[in-house]
Amino acid sequence: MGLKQKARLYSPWVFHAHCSGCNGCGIEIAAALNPRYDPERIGVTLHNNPRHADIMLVEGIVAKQHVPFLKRTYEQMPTPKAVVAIGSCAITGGVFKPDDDKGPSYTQGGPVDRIIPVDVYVPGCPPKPEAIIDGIIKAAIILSKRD
Amino acid sequence: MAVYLPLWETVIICFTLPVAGFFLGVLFQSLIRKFTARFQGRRGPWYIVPKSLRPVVGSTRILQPFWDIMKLMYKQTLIPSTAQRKIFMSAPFVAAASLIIAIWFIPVIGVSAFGPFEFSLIVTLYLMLIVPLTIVASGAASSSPWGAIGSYREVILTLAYELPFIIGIFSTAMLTGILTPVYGGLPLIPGSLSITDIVNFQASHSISFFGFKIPAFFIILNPFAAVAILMSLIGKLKIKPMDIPDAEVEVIAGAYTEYTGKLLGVYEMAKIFLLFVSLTLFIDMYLGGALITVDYLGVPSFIWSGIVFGVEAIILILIISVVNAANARFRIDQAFTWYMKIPLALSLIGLVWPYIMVSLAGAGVNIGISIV
Amino acid sequence: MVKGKIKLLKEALRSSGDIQTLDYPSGDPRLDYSQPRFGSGAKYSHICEGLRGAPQYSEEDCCGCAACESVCTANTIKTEDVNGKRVFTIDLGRCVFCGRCEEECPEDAIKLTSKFELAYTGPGSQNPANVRFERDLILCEKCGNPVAPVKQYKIYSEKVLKNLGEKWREQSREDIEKAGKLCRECRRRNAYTLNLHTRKYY
Amino acid sequence: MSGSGTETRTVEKFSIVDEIKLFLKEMLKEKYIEEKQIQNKKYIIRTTPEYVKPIADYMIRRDGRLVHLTVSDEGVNGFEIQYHYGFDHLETNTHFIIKVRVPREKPEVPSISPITWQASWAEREMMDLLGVNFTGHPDPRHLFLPYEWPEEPESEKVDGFSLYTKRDKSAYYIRKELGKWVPLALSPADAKLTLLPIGPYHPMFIESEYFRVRVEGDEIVDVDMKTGFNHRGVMKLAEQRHYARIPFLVERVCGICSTTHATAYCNTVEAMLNIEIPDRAKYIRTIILELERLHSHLIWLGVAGDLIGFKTLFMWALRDREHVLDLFEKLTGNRVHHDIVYLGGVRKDISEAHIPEIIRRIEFIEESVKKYIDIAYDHPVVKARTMDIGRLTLSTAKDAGAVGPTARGSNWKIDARSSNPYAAYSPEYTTWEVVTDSGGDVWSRLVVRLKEALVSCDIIRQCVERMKSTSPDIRVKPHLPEDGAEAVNKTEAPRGELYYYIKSNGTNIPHTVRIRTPSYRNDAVLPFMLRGQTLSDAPIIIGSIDPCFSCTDRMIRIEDVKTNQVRFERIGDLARKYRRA
Repeated sequence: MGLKQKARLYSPWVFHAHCSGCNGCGIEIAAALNPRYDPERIGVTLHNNPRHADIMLVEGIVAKQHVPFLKRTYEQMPTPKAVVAIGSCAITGGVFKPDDDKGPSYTQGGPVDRIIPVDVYVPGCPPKPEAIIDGIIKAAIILSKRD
Repeated sequence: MAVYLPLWETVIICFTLPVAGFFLGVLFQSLIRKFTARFQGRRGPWYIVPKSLRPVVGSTRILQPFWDIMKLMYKQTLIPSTAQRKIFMSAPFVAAASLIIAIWFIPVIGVSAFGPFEFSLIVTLYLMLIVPLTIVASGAASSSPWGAIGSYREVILTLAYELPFIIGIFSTAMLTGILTPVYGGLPLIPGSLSITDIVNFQASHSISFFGFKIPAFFIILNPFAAVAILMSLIGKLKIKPMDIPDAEVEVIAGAYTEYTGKLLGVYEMAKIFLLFVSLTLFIDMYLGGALITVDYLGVPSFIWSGIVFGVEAIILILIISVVNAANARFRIDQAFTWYMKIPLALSLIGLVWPYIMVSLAGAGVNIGISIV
Repeated sequence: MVKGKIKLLKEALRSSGDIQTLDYPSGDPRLDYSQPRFGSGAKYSHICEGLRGAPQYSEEDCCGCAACESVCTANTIKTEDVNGKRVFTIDLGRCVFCGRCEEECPEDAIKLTSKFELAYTGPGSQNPANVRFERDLILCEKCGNPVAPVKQYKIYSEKVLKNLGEKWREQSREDIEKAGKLCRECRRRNAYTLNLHTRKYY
Repeated sequence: MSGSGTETRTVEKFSIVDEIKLFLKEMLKEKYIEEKQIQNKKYIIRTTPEYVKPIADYMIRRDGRLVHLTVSDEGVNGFEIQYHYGFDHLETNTHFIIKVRVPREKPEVPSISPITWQASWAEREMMDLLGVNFTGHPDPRHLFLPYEWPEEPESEKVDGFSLYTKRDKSAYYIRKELGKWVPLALSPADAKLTLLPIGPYHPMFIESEYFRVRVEGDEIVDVDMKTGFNHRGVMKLAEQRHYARIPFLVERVCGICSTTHATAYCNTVEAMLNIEIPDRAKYIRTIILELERLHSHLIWLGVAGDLIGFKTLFMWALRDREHVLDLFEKLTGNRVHHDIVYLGGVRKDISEAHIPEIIRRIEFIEESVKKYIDIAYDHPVVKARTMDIGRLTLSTAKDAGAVGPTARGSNWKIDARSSNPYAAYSPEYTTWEVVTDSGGDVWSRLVVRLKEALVSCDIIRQCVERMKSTSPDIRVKPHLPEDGAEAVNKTEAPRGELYYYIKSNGTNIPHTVRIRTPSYRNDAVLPFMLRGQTLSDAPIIIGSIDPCFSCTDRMIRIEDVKTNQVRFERIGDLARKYRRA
């Protein structure tokens, strides 16, 4: 492993993008930072600025009003970057997807991978903090292999 | 008179000292993170990673800030189209360069390139002041509203802490001048403005404190100034109650908001140099510069000096970490008021304290302290 | 003024000695949970019993009744009757882990396990753990519409027969066999041919 | 008017219900079309649109709260506008719904916003959603729809944002203080004030919301909120799913007060069906609800600590909160969405074996909350950052309709748990006191929340104790509600009063579900707290109401948002504009 890959693997900075979720995943991301899990052990720190981040954690169904903001936030991240979709809503729309299955609901602009490329999916409603850390590590491994 | 090292030694020191300083600074930064994490009840950067995880996350994270910087160096650098390109791009390099030059003037365990220069203290202070100036410039040049607010706060904070800082430093520097001709008919001559002289003064004198012989650390001779300087350093290093200019929840990242990749990496490097310079300056000014001239137990003196330097630095880092962990953030106006109240008062007391001490001694009052 | 400061520092000191950080992702996830200790070196399990994690499906037990589909909160479980088969598709990406399917399943074919590390990497949002399986359907003799899954028919006809008295069992068996091959509409039309039609006794 | 419920109940023989009904009968005369008692002391009165204003005037003078204002599309019958007035802070359970019908072709109704601020947001929302025209509304801008919708010509924009909608080009008004609407200082001529866009992504909040703050130097001159980023269409979805599936849907309105939503929903349906749930289920619900309040207040403490830069407090609060989450995981199976409250009771019993653990952990949490109170009381920086900041006086709180700890921090004794008892909160089950504080600033809200956490611990302990002697039933079977049945219910979420209204149409799918979340109210109060404060204090002031934007935003229905055509200006572009100016 070269210095480049090592550095990327060792210091993934994450950015949390709340995209019309119910907050459940958001507080689990906050909980993943708490002393019980403490991802700073492995170099993961939360940064509130997409320009400083390597990995974006996206939660929620991404309402239509949110789509341009999410796109722009993603564009603001310098390469290499990775995206982790957290929770059922971000992956498919989850409980907010209408029954008839003829596509997303009238308000839903996502799932996330329809808007921006997603690297890791973390199912759960919400996923446990461990699962989120697991997802971040997987994303960091993907990130380290990028050019 | 200033005595310089031979040219080739100076050149070698000029190259090695910043590198050593960088890695020491990384270590200090990592320690601050670790200590703060421990006070918060978590583990902080993993110093010994469990075996099963080593293939994925490596074996240690002692040098976590180093990895952060390396990662930033390998990242794309975005420059906002609205930014004033030249200032925006040069500011971090100016900050890092000025601090590297500052390292040349500050003796680390007695070793320095241009330490004996007669006005090295003034040069160092000036170089340290350049850092906030570059931050202000880059915040203004980045064309982000948050950067602008960050700059504005940086200006006010710099104004607030710089006054007690400079008064404190010079009141301490005067000590060498005042105390050299000990007792009796004291002329108010200024002391030396060379950091090496200050270090040497502390190393070559000792205090007799009610019969005990202890080194003549200026922290004992002028504790008020020392505390004021420490408080100012907290502002300079943006430790907790004073991390106002780049408070994440208020102004995203302040002046750094628009910085990415390599430029941010250089700023992070500058931060680490600043930490190293500040701690070394404090140790030089108040803790005898960790300079030991005697080979105790047959071990060379420079090893002893290194050990003492490490211990002193760790104590300072511990203090900083406790302050960092135990405080909330001030509002900028509250911070200004606070600096104008407590540290300024302390530094002003520090300014007159040596005179009081010396006049007391001159008047024949036994204060229990005498310089030997 | 000082009291709070001392408390703060005391708490900071206590916290620094009482690190509760788990060694996740290494270390044993199933540590003893029964005794939460607040002393130094205490570790907590991050799996509690009763955690609603990834659902596990047993294709063998499933009788194909689709009760789970009708109660599923997020439409995770879907069925479709095509070509004489009932196709179950379970899209775990939609699951909200409420456990209603587990509650309603008559054959206990769905269980929520305590598995929670479900993160997967792409490509695509298709979860590799998604399940798709088929149950054979009985088709109506007359019109060819699906009647019920073979297994459900078998299990429930036996259950019904078991609960009936001796007197009616044989007659009912015949009826069930006859009716079981017909769809709902055709069954209604042929109701009078059954042995146990109520009208016959008026 | 005193805020104490018990006092009024004993002194007045002539109850508020009779008094109001008498007055309305006298005033409306033949327009008093229909009177229907839906639950004990809860009435629906139908009238005609021209009486909306006098009724509102009387109700507000009578010290009533406008709990909610909503509209439902009744097909050929037109739009039905409902004004929900609550008097439960004066007398338990008292509640009035005034209904008026307007034709679909010309939906016009006089606005009551000039009478009470509480109606302003709701009326703007209805204007956005169904196009009901509220005549005389002082501030008819879009609330949930983008301001630029429909698209405006470039020349009429200020700083890239159009400030006026097509609906009303004339200057609009904002309410600066009690009883006074003044023109907004925000005319194109005043555009030199710095405009700071905060959000939708901003570290200040976990969720996304968009604030536009006008600052002069460091002082906030005016605040404008743009909601609608978290719209998920919950109410619409709820009107498409059958009753048994909705509890899990409404739990996901909010991740922090999930059980409260499910409880409110189940309570409403149970009230509609007139069924009484078993005592054990009541206790279990209360335990889960109070644990939820505990974890919500602890995370609030942490986030508030983070907002004023006290990272250590954040870490400690979240660390201790893990104990509550462990309990949740053990008792219900999930840390956040508990999915335990269900129609007719609860889904899972709390066994004897869990009780010692509950008590042990509750004791631990109580101890640490006490510790945090001590730390906060003596911390100079915390005090400096919270005291005298974001002041909300009692009169403004009443006028603007604050709920929950925000109102209680301004010494308004309003708590749905005591004024509208549900689960095991009534005195025959548990005894407890409503916590209030008189300061009205951020500090008071902090104190109220911390003390409430202690009360929660106490309630849990009582429930656990009394649960032992109940029968083991935890659920009764619900049936289908009859056609036209209606019910309302209030529960006290950690953020304040949560309000549900459900109407049945006889099928297994509800006809109308209306949710009014606490943050919907408290967010509208925010501008009153923010004006005149410094920008550095904005995070903690916004944080002090414990905003939950995902709750607030589920209200809207964007019928046709051509999102891709809506243009939002970038931070960088804005900055360029300033530089030119």
